[in-house]
Amino acid sequence: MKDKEIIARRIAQEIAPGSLVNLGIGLPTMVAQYVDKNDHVFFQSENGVIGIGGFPEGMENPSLTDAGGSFIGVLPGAAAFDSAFSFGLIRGGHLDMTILGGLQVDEQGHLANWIIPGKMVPGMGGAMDLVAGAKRVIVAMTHTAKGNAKLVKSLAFPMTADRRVDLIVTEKAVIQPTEEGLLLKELGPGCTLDEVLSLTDATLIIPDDLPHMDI
Amino acid sequence: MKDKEIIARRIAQEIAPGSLVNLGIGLPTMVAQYVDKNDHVFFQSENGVIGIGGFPEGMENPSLTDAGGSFIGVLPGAAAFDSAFSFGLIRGGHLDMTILGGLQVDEQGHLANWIIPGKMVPGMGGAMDLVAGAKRVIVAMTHTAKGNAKLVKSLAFPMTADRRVDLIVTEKAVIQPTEEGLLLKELGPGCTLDEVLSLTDATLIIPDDLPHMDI
Amino acid sequence: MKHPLSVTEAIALIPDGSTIMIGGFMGVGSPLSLIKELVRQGKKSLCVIANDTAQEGAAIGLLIDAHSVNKVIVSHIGTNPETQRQMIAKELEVELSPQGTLAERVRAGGYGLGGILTPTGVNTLAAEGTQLVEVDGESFLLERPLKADFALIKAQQSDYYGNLKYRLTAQNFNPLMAMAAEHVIVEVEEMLPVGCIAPDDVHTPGVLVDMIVKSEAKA
Amino acid sequence: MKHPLSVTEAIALIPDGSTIMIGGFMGVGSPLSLIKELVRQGKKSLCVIANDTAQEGAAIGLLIDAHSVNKVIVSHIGTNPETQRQMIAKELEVELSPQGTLAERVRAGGYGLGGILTPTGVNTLAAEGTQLVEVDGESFLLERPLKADFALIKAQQSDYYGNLKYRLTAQNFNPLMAMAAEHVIVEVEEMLPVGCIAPDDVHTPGVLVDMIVKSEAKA
Repeated sequence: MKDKEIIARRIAQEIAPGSLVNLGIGLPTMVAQYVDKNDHVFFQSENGVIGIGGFPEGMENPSLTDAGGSFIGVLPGAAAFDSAFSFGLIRGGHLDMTILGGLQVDEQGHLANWIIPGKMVPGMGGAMDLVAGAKRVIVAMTHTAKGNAKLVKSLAFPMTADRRVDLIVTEKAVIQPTEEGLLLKELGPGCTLDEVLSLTDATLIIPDDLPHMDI
Repeated sequence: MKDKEIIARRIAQEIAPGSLVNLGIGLPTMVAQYVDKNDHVFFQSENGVIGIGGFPEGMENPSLTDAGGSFIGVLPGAAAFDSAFSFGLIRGGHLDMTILGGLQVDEQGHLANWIIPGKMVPGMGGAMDLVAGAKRVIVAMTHTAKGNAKLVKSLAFPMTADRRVDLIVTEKAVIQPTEEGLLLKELGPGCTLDEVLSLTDATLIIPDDLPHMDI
Repeated sequence: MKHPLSVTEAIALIPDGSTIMIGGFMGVGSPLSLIKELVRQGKKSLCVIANDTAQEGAAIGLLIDAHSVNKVIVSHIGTNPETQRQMIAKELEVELSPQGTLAERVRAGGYGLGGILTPTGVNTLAAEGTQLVEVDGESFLLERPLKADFALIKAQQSDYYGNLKYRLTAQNFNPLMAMAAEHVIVEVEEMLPVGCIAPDDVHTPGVLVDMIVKSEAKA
Repeated sequence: MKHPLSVTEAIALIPDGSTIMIGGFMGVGSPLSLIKELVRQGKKSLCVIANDTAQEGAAIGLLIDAHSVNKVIVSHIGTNPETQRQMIAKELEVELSPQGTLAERVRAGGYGLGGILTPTGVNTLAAEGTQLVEVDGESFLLERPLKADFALIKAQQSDYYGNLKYRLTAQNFNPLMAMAAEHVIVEVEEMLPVGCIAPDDVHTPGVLVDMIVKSEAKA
């Protein structure tokens, strides 16, 4: 299984039936593929729609895309709205979960994902509102970038919000930020504790019971 | 001609073709009758519609009323919206004119029309937003109430907004509040200057040229 | 899927003392069946947030008549002498908010804003209890968000996800309140299968709606 | 009645140095004919308020490529390397605002609010230059309204009063910007006689629209 598939499959398990979920651009978008259709999960795209339903294959319309600008289809019962309403849903606490990519997460559970000063300034887009407002924030990211750990003691880049994220899922581990620090919950498929520790700069709390992901 | 008809006819002359106008409950509502249909004036009701078009005579619908709760019809090209949008139009300066009833107006041009403390507490409804936000505020009121002048030196009742209204039209006079005070502009049909002065507590500025209303 | 509850079941979930937003403007767009059932079940000590209290014997006025309400937050009560009577007799607390401000306060509650700055009401009695804020030399009132335990709203149509469509001036405060309460109960005229309301016609997405009842009242 | 102007006529009214809101999200729902005409007429020193700058060679990206813009107020520029290049070279000033905050700031400008309090961005770089306000022990940023000289927006349909209907995710910032500018120019796909858009289907009332042009671009 590829790294990204591991991450997407594991995160899909976190999504409750009937919940409202926002998927970030890129890796998070893959999560939708692994959610059971019968769970009636509502996927929001912050550019103004609830009810995203896969690719429209031959039915593309220039007025219906996701936040990345890709053509989408919608499921029966979808709703479209303007940007103020879309972020009212997000900021107002109506969004059950957001799944976002990350550059780094630190020991306090703070996420950095919108700027590398002096180098890359994509801007925060909807990320700051999503992290501040969603009931649950899950970070989907590879465990390392070019060999560098992304779970760090303290952020090298400006943080996205001062709210602690709720879960971090990489191909190597599931980690839950807590008041006491980063709690290692699960290991990736075929992964050992030593491997995770060697690829992580942040201090991890290691529980007695440490299962592998069941995906 | 009845007093209210005089007031309504005179105010109708103030309305520019194509403008967006909000009419208060009661006397102000009568103004619409005297506006030329070919002027395409857009009447807003703050409960959520632009394009009010008279009485629906036999086509009443419980989901279409004015702010007073009376059944209305709409003209072609009408638009319906929620209360936040409706007051966005008002507060945001998109409303060309509001025509409101009044209890009193003072020499500074301040209007009181929402409360008589200890006696009558109707509440401000939309009046405070309308006076604060409309481009032009016209007060439609009888010159006196039970023999008491309504144009007063200073308000006996709490004011509706600290913005100076633009015009006051009674059956006896047209008065324009200015920085210098209340400027008498026109006399009502068959009305004399002495009569207006005797029914007015506020000091009026009397111009050399003082025509009667041309209605 | 959300299948309609009976009016009795839905209202039974509301404890005495709850803060309740109720849609409508002079009764137009108010959930009449839900209001009548609040009275029938003898609810007490409610705090009601609404545009107005309609008239005696009508819509929200029924709750006033029944002494179900301790406090109202409204923009006017001029059409309901009984509300004024109870206020003067100190049986009912009345908090008046300018209508546009009330709409923005409800919206702010639902949209996660900490407040809004409005020019409306500066230097009037409406400024009492609010904070005056200067921005670039202009004065504004800092008006605080409103939230509720329950929103009782009225829509013309709902599908079985709870996607709602309102009608004309019966819209008013309903879509704002659908965002601002912990639990949203909607009274509808018509139920439609999922997919029958086009995405651009949905005024309130179903994810915001907790319970649906079919209207038993003549509108 | 508002009869459509030519794209050339409409854009000729915009002076160099104007502040312009432009609807759209990654080009979706952007008025492409109007944007292309801004470039063709060689407008300079514009301040553009928009969600993003799309990509190089596309939508608002065309204005960046043509160096028509001095300053942008946007929520992200990650999809347009040329915007980043001009920013780093100090040819272009970039003000970043969180997307939900940007939407509320535009709305506040159009709705006559002096500002809004949002929890988004507290204790981050987005807080720079904004005022921190405490309400009931919670921290919020006081975010200021945005207004513009012109709004260039895109709608699917217009009638000859300028009543507008948007389509799906092409709606985004368009209805908000229609409230927030001195002059509103809308590019539409289809013109309809007055009365053909039902009152409940009108997203932006025609009283807000100053000029209409028919789209010449493939969307």
